[in-house]
This record gives sequence, C-alpha cells and structure tokens, in this order.
Amino acid sequence: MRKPAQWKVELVDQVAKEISSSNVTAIVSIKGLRNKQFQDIRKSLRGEVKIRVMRGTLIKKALEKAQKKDIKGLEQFVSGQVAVVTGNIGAPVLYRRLEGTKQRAPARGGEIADHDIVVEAKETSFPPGPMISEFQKVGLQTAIEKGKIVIKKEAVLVKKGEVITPEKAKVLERLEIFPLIVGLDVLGAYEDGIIFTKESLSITPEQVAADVATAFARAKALALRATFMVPEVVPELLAKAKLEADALALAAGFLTESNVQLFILKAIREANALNA
Amino acid sequence: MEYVYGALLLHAAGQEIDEEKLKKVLTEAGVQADEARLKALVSSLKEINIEEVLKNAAAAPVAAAPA
Amino acid sequence: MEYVYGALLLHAAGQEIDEEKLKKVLTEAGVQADEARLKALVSSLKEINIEEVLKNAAAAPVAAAPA
Amino acid sequence: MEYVYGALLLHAAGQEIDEEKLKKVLTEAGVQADEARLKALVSSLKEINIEEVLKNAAAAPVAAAPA
Amino acid sequence: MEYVYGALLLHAAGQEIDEEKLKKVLTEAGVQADEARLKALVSSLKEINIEEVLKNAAAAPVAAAPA
Amino acid sequence: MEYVYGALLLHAAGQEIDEEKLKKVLTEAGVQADEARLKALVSSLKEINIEEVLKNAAAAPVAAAPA
Amino acid sequence: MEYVYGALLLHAAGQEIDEEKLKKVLTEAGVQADEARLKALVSSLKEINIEEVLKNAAAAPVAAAPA
Repeated sequence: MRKPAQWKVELVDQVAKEISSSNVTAIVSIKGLRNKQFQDIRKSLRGEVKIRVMRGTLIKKALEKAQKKDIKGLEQFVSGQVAVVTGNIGAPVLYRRLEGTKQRAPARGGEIADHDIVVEAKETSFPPGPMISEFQKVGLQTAIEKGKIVIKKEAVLVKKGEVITPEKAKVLERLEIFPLIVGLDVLGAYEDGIIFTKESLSITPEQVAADVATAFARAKALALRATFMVPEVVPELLAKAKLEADALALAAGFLTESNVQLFILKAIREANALNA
Repeated sequence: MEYVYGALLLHAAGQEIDEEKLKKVLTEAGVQADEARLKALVSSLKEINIEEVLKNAAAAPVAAAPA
Repeated sequence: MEYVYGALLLHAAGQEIDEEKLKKVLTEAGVQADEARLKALVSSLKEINIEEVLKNAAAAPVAAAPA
Repeated sequence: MEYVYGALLLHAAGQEIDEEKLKKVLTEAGVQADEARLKALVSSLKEINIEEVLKNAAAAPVAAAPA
Repeated sequence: MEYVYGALLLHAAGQEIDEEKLKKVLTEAGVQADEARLKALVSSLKEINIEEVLKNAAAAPVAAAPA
Repeated sequence: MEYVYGALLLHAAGQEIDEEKLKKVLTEAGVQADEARLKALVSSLKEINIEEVLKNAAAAPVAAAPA
Repeated sequence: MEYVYGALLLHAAGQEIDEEKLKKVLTEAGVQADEARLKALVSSLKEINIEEVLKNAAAAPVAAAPA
C-alpha cells in the first residue's frame, strides 16, 4: 500500500485535533455554494467556528482519530461535497447560526427546483433587443411597451422537481430571480456523545414557543373541563358564572341594584332593533 | 321587561322616574304594576346614570341575553 | 325613542299596538305625541314580527347608540 | 346578585330551588334575604328552563381573562 | 361549578371568601364540599381581583364576535 | 398548573393517569404533591374524554404568537 | 409534545429547565428521552421568554368551557 501523502496525514491530524478540542462538530453540505459566498460565510463566522472543506475519506479518518466518545456516528453524514465545522457553541446554536448564513442565489443551470419558480407579469428594465428572443425561447410572453420589454403574463418557468435549464437560469438571473437557497447546510452534528440529526436540530425557538402556547392552552382547557381550580382558570370560571348569573337574572326578570344595567341595555338594544 | 320599558319611556320623555309616574304609565299600558317591583326598579335606577348606559350601549354588548 | 319604548311597553304588556293606545301611554309619560309619527311607527310595526326582532336583538350588536 | 348566585348554587347542587332553601343558603352566606325578592326570583325561575339559559350563556366566549 | 357559585355568592354578600365560609354555604346547599377543591379555589381567588374579572366578564364581547 | 402538566405528560406518554404515577412525576419535577389535589384531578379526569378536550383546545386560537 | 409538557411542568414547579431534570421527569413518566431532542428543546427554550409566551396564550380564550 502506498504511503499517504504527507499533507494528507498532517491535515487529518490537524482536523482530528480540532475536533477533539471542540465542543461541537458538524458535517455540513456545501453543495451549490460559490467560492465568494463561502468566503463571506467563513468571514461572518470567524472566531466562532472553524470550517474545513476536505474529501470525505479524509473526514472519516479525522473522525476516527478524534478523541471524542461516539464521534464516529457522524460518518453517516459524510457523502458528497461536505465540510467539517467545529466550534465551542451548542449544537442547536451552531445549527441556527449556520441556517442564518443561508442566502438566495442565482441558478446556474442543472439544479433541481425545490419550488415552483414563477415569473410575474411586469415591466423589465431591458430595452428592445436580443433579450426578447431569450425570453421567448423559454416560453415567456413578451411585448414592447414604452421602450421596455414587458412580460405580459405570469408564468411558472420551472416546476418544482424539474431541472433548471441553463437557458432558464440565464433568464432568471437577468430578471433577478434567485431560486436557490445556498449556504452551509447542516447534515448532522455531534455534541457530548450525542449525534443530532437535522430533524432534532431543526427544533426552532419559534416552534417551541408555539408548542408551549399549545401545551398551555391544552392544560387550561383540561383544567377548565375538570374544574380543577388553578389560578390560570379561576378567572374564566368566575366570568362564566357571572355571565350565567346575568343571563339567568335577565331570563327571570330578576332586577336588582347590581344588574339593572343589564335590563336597560337589553331594552335599548331592543328599541334600536325595532327602530331600525 | 315592562317596567324597564316604562322607565326608559319616562326617561326619554325627560321625566324623572318615580314610582308614581312609572305606575301610571304601566297602568295606562294595561299592566297591573307590582309595588315591590316598582320600588326595586326605581331605587336601582337611582344608582345608575342612565345617560351613561345609553351612551355606552353601542360599545358594551349585553351578556347573552335570552329573548 | 319615546315612541319605540312606548310600543315595546305595550307589546310586553300583551297589548296590540295601535295609535290610540300608544298615544295614551305616551301622553301619560308626558310626551306630546305627533300623529304622523304615531301612524308611521304603528304601520311599520304591523309589517314586522316583533318577537323575532327582539330575539335577534339579544344576539346582534347594537348598531348606533341613541344620542 | 346574591339571590341569583344562590339559585345557581342550588341548581348546580341538583336541588330544587324553593324559597326556603334559597333563604337558608343566603343566610349562611350572611345575606338578610328579603321575602319579596325570594318569592319573585323563585316564581320566575319556575317558568324558565334554567339549563337552556345556562347553556346559551356558556356558549358565549369569555374573552381575555386577566391572568 | 358549585364552588364557583358559592364563592361568588359570598363575594356578592360582601363576605371574605375563606374555606370555612365557603364550605358552610356549600353544605347548606346540599353539596358535600371537597377540602382540596375548597382550598384550591380559595387560594386561587386570593391571587385574583374578583371585581375586575366580573367587570370584564360583562364587558367582554359576547356572541357578536367578528368573523 | 403543575398537576395538569403532569397529567398531560402522562397522557402523551400513553400512560394511564393515576394518583401514584402523577405523584411520582410531580415529585421528580420538585413538586410536593398534595394528596387531595392529586385525587381531585385524577378523579375529574376519569370522567373526561381527554383527547376530545385536547382536540378542541388546539382548535382554539392559540395563534397569539410571541413577537 | 411530551418534552414540552415536561418542560412546562418544571417551569410551573419553579425549576430551571435543564436537560438532566427534563430527562428525569420524562423517564419517570415512561418516556424514553432522546438526548438530541432534549438538548435542542432546552436550548430553544433558553431563547424564548416562557412567561411571555404563557401570558399571550392565557389572553387567548379557550373554547372548551365546562359543561
């Protein structure tokens, strides 16, 4: 067997050391990411995390060498164009930071649309010229109005799941429609012996807040239904009793100092209704 | 509700609502007025500002009032 | 609204609402009833189902407060 | 509203609402019950379907109760 | 709801709501009061401005909810 | 609400809600569970279709999302 | 929702919500807690103001009133 190149050995050792000394390690996909964006992201995360783009086989070797319990569990995420991200923040926090770096990007052609790409009817900034035929070639209805190319009718240029052809990608870029979302896409992460899948990482504070509200509403409904007297439901029970008492007094024509207003209001409403 | 309608009629007519007047109006309408109820309504009304209630009537909905 | 309260009073008292009765009730309450308005109200009330209107009034929000 | 709450309490307890029982409950709560009012409420309640009234009152949503 | 009606009865009677009083009223109405529920309700009520809640209950938009 | 959250937790975990289990869960959360309240909640819940209540609660406008 | 119920139980019990405590509570309720979800939930909870969320949820009316 050929001895691996020295640089590879050094890189693997270095990354293994970084993983060993970090709180969190994530495998992220860099598919579709252009160099410029990658550099921007790296810059925005500088000081927080280290990003290493390397071949999958080397990542796996680094994972093997790293001094972390059960870190080999990350291997399952190493496939395709990936990078290793290490840092000293919690895995969910790392996930949210990386999600935050995602940006819209123009298609280059060859990508698969993950949603319907719609071109709206609108005036473009282009004067009459060769652009017209480019628009028409991809099936857009155009016209010339006031010296500008106008798209006459809204159209779904690429359906969800279809490949964005280079021609369409070019038109989309001209129209400043950026159908791709690119960035470091977390495939899996490791922290403290725990492997986080994308599913568990994608538990967001917003969603948790909504769940908390739902849980509370359910607890309240249950307490109300069980007439379980806790401060959260007692006001509602009181209000209910009050409304019941009001309704009963009205129905019984039982007029007292404390509810005469109810009767007056009722009479006013009736008079208004009759007067209408 | 007869008593209440009678009271509001007097109020709308700019009259002060007392038991005697209310009784007369009710009698004229064919209602045999009950002294206790007359008293209860008149004294209750003394404690509220009818104008205020009328003004607020648009805003304040009535609690599930049975017909 | 005097006329309407008077009409409601008669209705609640189980009386049929006619001009004569309504006029008497209003007069008793100190209102100088206008013949034309009496006629207008009585004839429009004949065309509606008062019970129905009152039932709906309980549920419906009050549109506009009388000043 | 003491009388009405007392009546509701008896109703919820599955008791028939009569003057004697209502008076006892009110007295226990420190209310000096007035015979005329007791009578008025009890006799009116006999003429209405309490369950029905409560059901409709409960159907009304209670908004924003302060925590 | 017996406990709640009982508490409001005491409140309307101007009494302070404590477990003993509430229990007596409930017992008088034929309810076998459960200590835990008594305690829970009384302690919850201590954290609440009852007047405020009742006032809001009347003001709360009933029925006529916007779609 | 500790007791109710505990009950919901047991329910969501597919457990039957009994006093013993609820007490254990509450104790684990640092709550000194009161026997009477445990009993009150557990017995009330036995009479309720929890799934039904939860379904309706979810339908209620919980929206009021935090900013 | 088990995790959320468990977290709210801890919150209502006045405990700080950490992974260890939440795991214990869930285990006691018979839930095999997943470490990753525990961690993700706890870290999300740190970023929201639970009290605020609960207050907003409390303002929303709950449909299911007791019968």
